[in-house]
Amino acid sequence: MSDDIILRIVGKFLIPLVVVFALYVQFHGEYGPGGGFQAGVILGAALILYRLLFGDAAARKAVSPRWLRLQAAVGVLLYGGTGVAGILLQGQFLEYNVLLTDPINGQHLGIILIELGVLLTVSATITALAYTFSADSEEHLSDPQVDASSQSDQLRS
Amino acid sequence: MSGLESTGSTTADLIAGALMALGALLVLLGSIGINRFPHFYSRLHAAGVIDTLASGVFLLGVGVFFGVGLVSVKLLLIFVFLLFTSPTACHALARAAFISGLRDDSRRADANTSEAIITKADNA
Amino acid sequence: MKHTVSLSLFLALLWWVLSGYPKPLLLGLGAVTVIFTVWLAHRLDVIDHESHPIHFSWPLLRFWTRLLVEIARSSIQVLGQILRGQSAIQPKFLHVKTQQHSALGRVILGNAITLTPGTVTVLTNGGEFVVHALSKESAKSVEDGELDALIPQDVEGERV
Amino acid sequence: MTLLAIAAAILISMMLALVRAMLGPSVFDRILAVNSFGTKTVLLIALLATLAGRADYLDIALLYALLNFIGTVALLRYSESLHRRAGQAPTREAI
Repeated sequence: MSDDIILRIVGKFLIPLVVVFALYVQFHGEYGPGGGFQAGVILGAALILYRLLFGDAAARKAVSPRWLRLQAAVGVLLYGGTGVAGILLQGQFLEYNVLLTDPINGQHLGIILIELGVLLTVSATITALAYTFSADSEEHLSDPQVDASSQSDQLRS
Repeated sequence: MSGLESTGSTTADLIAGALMALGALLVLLGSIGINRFPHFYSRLHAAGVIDTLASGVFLLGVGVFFGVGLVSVKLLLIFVFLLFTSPTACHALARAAFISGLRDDSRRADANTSEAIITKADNA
Repeated sequence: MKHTVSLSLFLALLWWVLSGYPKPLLLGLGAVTVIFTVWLAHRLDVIDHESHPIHFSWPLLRFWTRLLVEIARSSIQVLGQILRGQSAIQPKFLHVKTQQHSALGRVILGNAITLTPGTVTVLTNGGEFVVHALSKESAKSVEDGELDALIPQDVEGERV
Repeated sequence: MTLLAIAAAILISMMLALVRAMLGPSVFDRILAVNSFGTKTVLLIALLATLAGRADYLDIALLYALLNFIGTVALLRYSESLHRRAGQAPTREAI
């Protein structure tokens, strides 16, 4: 499938659009359906599409499992850290108003940080799940030579 | 025709209702085709009608309902998105079926050349 | 580099179409989005002349209008065949030679063939396509190569 | 009334797609049916947007179109890997 030019070129064109759409959903949680979780899933879907079209080796090279583990942890840390910051600034856990001198701006900052934490963790987890589930079923199947050549094509283009 | 209930009947709503009804009818016909045609490859063509003409007419109707503005651009985006993805999915489906050896009954004398092409495509 | 710039502009336009809120905060977040996406696209290596053709020409526009007309025409034809049932169709595989020399040109042609109901691109193998056609008329429209001739030959892309 | 008829027509076509998905006979027939079902879902969500008069539902329609594409590609990839593992065509076997 990865050697199919139609799928490859349309996929290349589509992936940036999907990423923009994911972040649009992320940042419009207050105005429409959306939020960090949904955005994380869409961003994860973009990476899964990339992996489906260009193969496991290329995907692991661009976004390594190590990086994904780090990203998932940083997301949780950001969420918790925002909450604890509220306590440290004489508020309650996850109280946004005290984050900045102006409560309104504090609300904005708090929401954006929390949602960013959710986005990081969810997208990393979804992608890592896809890596894990597909690893054992395809590793024995894929022809190492084909994988190597498609990877070097990636590097050259 | 009563138009769209939520806003009462203006001319635009009537046109929108008519276009959407036509689109829905085309979707229905396409689905009948999916069940009526023999063999996988013929069914692909019936599904193609739904993906292109039917969804185009339907989304045009939705666009008339919402009026000109950013929403119609969004609808156009959905349509263009379908215009890009649906033939790609359709082609990928046909390709996977062909490579796995599925043929319809009207296999032609040139089937041997097809086999040769598959072997070439597999090795590429 | 020029592809990066045009991709950024394109993505910014997409953001505006999706969002439509002229608030400074959201516009700022939009800018962050575009920068992040372009960075990720570089990392995934999906920016190039194939995925993001900046070449625009009037012939390409003429091709698209012709394609839409063709879609409507052949859809109606296929609808008629659905109503008449199995007796109205003679499905078969065809081998079609294309005059497209670039990968992008072939992708455009392949998708155009699939978009017109009645014909589906099954395989793309170099300059030769395997196409499945639903009936004799559909087969004829592909064999004529009308759409093939309408794709501008100077469409950007590596020659293969 | 019109909207009811439109909704009914789309729902019936979705059911017809499900019938095809159940009848098969090949795996590809089923994937085709699921893909077609997804396209109809996009249209149904657009219809819901007009019913509710809310344009933000269209975001969900766009998202559904996207997931439909990725889902189809994933299913094909899966059937391809089954095919390679078995060393034979998975066309007549049911998933």
